[in-house]
Amino acid sequence: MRRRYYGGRRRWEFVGMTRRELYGLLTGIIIFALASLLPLVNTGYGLSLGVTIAMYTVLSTSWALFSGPTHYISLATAAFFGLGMYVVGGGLEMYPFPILILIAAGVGAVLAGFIGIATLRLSGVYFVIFTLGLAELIRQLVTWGQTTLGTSSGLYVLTNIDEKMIYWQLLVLAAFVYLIGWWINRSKLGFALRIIGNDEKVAAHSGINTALVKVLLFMVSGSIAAVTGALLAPRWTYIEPTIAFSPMLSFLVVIMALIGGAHRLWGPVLGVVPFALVWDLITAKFPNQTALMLGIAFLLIVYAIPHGFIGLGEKYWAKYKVWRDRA
Amino acid sequence: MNKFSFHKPLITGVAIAAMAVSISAVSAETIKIGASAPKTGPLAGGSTVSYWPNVKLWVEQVNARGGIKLKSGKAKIELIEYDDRTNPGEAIKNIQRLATQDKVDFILAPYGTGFNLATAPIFAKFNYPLITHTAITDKIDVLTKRYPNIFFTLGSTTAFSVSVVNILKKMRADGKIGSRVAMVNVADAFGIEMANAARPVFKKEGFEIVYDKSYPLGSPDLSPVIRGAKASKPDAFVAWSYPPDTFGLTAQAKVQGLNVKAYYTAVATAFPAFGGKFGKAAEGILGAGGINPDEAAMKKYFAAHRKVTGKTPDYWASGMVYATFQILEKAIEGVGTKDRKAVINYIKNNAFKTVMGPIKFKNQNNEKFWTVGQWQGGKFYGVSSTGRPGAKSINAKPKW
Amino acid sequence: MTEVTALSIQNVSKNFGGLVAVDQMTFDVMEHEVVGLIGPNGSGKTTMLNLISGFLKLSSGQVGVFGKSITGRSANRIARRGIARTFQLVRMLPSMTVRENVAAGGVFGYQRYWGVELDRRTNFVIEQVGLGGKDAMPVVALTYIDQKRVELARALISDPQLILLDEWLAGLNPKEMEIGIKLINELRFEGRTLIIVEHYMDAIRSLCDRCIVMNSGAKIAEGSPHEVLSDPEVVRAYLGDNDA
Amino acid sequence: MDIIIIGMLLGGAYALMAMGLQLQYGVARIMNLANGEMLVAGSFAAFWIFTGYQYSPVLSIVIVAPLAFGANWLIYKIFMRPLVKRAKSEGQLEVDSILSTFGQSFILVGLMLALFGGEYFSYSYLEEPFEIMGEAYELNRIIAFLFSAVLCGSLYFWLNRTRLGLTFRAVSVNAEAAGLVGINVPRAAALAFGIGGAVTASGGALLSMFLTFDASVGVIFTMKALVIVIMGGVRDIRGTILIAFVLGLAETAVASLIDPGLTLAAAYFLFIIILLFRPEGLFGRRSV
Repeated sequence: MRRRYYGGRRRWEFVGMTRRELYGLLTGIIIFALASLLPLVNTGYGLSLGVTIAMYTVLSTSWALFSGPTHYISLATAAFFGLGMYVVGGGLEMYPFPILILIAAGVGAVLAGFIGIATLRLSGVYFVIFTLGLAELIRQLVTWGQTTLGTSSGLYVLTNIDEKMIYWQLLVLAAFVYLIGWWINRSKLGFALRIIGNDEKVAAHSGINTALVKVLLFMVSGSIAAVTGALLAPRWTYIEPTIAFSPMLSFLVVIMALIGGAHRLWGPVLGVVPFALVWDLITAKFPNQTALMLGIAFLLIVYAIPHGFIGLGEKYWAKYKVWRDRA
Repeated sequence: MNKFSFHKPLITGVAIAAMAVSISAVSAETIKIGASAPKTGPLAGGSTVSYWPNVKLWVEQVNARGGIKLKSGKAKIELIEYDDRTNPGEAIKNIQRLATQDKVDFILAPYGTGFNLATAPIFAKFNYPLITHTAITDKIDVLTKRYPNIFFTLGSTTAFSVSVVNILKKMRADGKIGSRVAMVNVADAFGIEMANAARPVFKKEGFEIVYDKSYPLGSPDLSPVIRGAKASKPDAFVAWSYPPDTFGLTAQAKVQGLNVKAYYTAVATAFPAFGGKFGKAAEGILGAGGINPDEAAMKKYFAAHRKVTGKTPDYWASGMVYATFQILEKAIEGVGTKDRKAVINYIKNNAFKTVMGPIKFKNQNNEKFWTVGQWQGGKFYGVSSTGRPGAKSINAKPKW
Repeated sequence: MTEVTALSIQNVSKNFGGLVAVDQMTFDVMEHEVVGLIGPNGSGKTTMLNLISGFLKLSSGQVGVFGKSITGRSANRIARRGIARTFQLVRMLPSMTVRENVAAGGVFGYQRYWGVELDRRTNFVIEQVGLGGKDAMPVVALTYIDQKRVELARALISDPQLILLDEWLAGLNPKEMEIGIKLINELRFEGRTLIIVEHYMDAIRSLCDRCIVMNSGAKIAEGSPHEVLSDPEVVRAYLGDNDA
Repeated sequence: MDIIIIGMLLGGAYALMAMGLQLQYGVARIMNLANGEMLVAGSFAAFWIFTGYQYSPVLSIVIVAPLAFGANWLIYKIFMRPLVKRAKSEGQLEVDSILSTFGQSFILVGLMLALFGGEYFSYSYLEEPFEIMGEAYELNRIIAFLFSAVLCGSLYFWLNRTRLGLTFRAVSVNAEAAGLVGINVPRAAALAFGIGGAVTASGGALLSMFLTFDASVGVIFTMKALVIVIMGGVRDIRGTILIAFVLGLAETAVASLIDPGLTLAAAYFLFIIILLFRPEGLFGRRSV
């Protein structure tokens, strides 16, 4: 791995990392270490919430890997997620679980590659709705395929994988996503992505194969979503297309990422955690007005925090810097 | 416009809603019961008819009696309910929360096959009895071996499809219909399993399936389906359908004059809304489930349900849901404590009198259940069962 | 001057629906030559540049760079072949610093740098275009001429074989214009091959070795700045038929 | 032949679902994810008026439409306008309006749930056979179709022939330029959003005659409407209308001739094909 090019203040280095990056890495390791202890402390409700948070963290972060820098809002997460689930649901009797995870990754990447190539000419809202439509198409085809070819079984995922295992697997996946994200950010690929996100024409005229970069990133993102679906299949035990390919999932992933801030690697998780907690609090406290309360909470967030939590943080950080420089 | 002025009404709204949430009064001895099922999302339509009113009814009735009888005295029920928004992840979390945060004594089974299966591991882990009321599966054997605490009351997919075939066989034997069957199904796990189970049985019994198609869940227009079925000139029409399409198919069949002597739609045929919508036209329509509404216990249940919830129960799942609550109640009283393991054992080894008739589990499975019902004179009567008495005779469906 | 053809344009046309924006253009640019592409508004100059850089796909004709065809190639492959450009309306990468904006041109272009080399090269061109000391600034905070400098630096950093400047001097005040002309002049003495689209005739006169005049998408004159600017047809094209 | 008639009837229903969204997106630039909930709200109103007061769902439009207009106009003024003001780019507005209307859709679901409960609603009104060329069709579908056709026609005429309509089209083509020539863009956008909402809710009232609905079903309508509007090209109502009918015909043809199981798959397949060959929708103009 080569060193990042715009060092600026490269006063202190450790295997090619700046002091800031090293601190970031250490913080990350500590957070992950702490997070991985959760199942030892609480195997009940806390763990359930942990699985939910870990799942959305992976999905939102991998979504933001592609959509953050390029500003292409993809609503196809459910398609990858559902396919991953179906790979496990359909193949459990034939292959061991780890192999299925790999297959899910491959299927996700291939599908994302196709979507990527197909959507090169689309932009803005057309891309958004295209991905939504495609996810629905896949769901319809899976449903139809299940009807015409399917046997009555194959949708039950009866394994010995318990919630603890799922949680740890998700954590490993999350760590993997962060590492990939970090690596992309400091590689030429990440630099190219940022240029594309700023101005695609300039990117092309600087020699960047914009199509290739976008498709590659989309494949990474789709593959991760498929693996997430595969990992969660044992938790749901019984898979139906309406539930595996729920469009609500795609929307939630986008919304959590945006609430956190999609332009930083660690942005989405800042959206996922409070969102999941508030969501949960509302479910617990307002069982009969869940939808209403969620809507209200939602609007409060949208209007009070226009640029996500990251945007909020950056605003105050900038203010602090002004104040510090003055002092 | 002042940037924040539009927040005020919202905040007021939150405050009002917060106040509106009632806080259950805590008496000296209580028994905490948890419930989680959809109040929103795709399955909410079903659960608000068959599930939630029964929860309300049962809790009110028990508390009006002074509570559940324990050895230490009567314990009133303190209910904790959650909305799973028809999302399995949410359902799992809710059950976990009930078990570990709220530390409830017992949990009522969730609504729908998928949700019962998704949460079964948690019920098992914390030794809660899971008396399902709306789970139909062919994996009963596997699941009961895996989870010693799960109980099935509604039967298996095969039993349901076989009894439909048997009814048609009987009608054919009586000379009411011929051998031509048009079969359609909703392209969802339920519809697919049913159709797959029925197909070989029809063939074996010498029926000719002249039309065999599926349609996606949420099809806005089912007229091509009915048109296709009608064109195949069937003697009987069988649809493994879900609530919205049960209504849609029947409306189309009526308008297009699909006149068959045996007309069957699956889930929601037993809903009061079905009878309400189609009125006289519902006469003679066959559907999944059924009860004996003329039985005294059932009549009493219907009256109480109407009085407490203001709604008519449906003629199938409602009674079953209520029956499972009765089983739980009697099992707790039989044991006399909140000991969940003992309650599970009690359920396994005893017979229970319920609104649906006596229920006794064999290998955690109730083998006596209604499978097919028919609208007769404005009520939905059970006409076929696996060993329930009181089945009405089957009428040929009149023309629309 | 060695006579190597840097760019050769043969019968290049572009139509938008029924409208012919560029009509059968043919010309060559020699290595180390500075060519001015001039003509009245709407004569197709910018379209011509867009066709060379791959911004637009050409309808017919051939384009070659140093004897190799780049006809119909996409913009990124043309950039890799050594053609860099600036845009008529400045295109910054708004969320990035000056340094990153400049570096953007040097990672994937004709000469590709990364790591320390990129650092060194970026420093060099930033100094060259006169942006020294401003490299950590966000580009949105820059003055107009500094933004133009960023674009020029972004084009220069990959050491391209041919640079297309699309009205690079437009919108500058007289003082800035002087600086700008000086900058381009330096590039000229460096021996760079340039195509300049410009309205400002004094700049054309002082900078260009040769001029190509376009009108209604077609070439109407070619020669030294002095020659073409005194050509009656060119004068007519600029002033309209009535005045000729 | 009956495929064409059924397809047209279905197309009419789709047009009712999508036209309102087209006005809201095309003119006011709000991708309204609460569109389906507004439609269901119209259905509930019609249901309530029909079962409670025995007034025809068709007549209920007289009440539903102005109420929905008012409600949507307010929604625009209170919720959407601040977003339009603070948005620096069209992309930012898109993101913000997705987030905001997503929240609104939850609130609407919650309100309807509180008011009407969560069960399925269905009633019979004019559920009688009506014969066209020897084949029976549902009378209420035909009435909905006629209404839809009238609505399409009058909207199209109004957009093309009246002053306000022209204003809308100008805003839809280029809001900035429209502002420069003296059009009050915020006012036009608020009006368009309100009218769009009114059209959607009226559509809901008509559709309730033959569709079973419940409080949480809105998202299905939203998705259908989004797909239709995008396929047609967001800036032209002709596209929306045409696609609604094309989709209706295509779905019916597939259901009747190939397999009913593939109806929705066919719809989305068509959607993807159209976008692959015309990335800006059928009537979209490519911006160069």
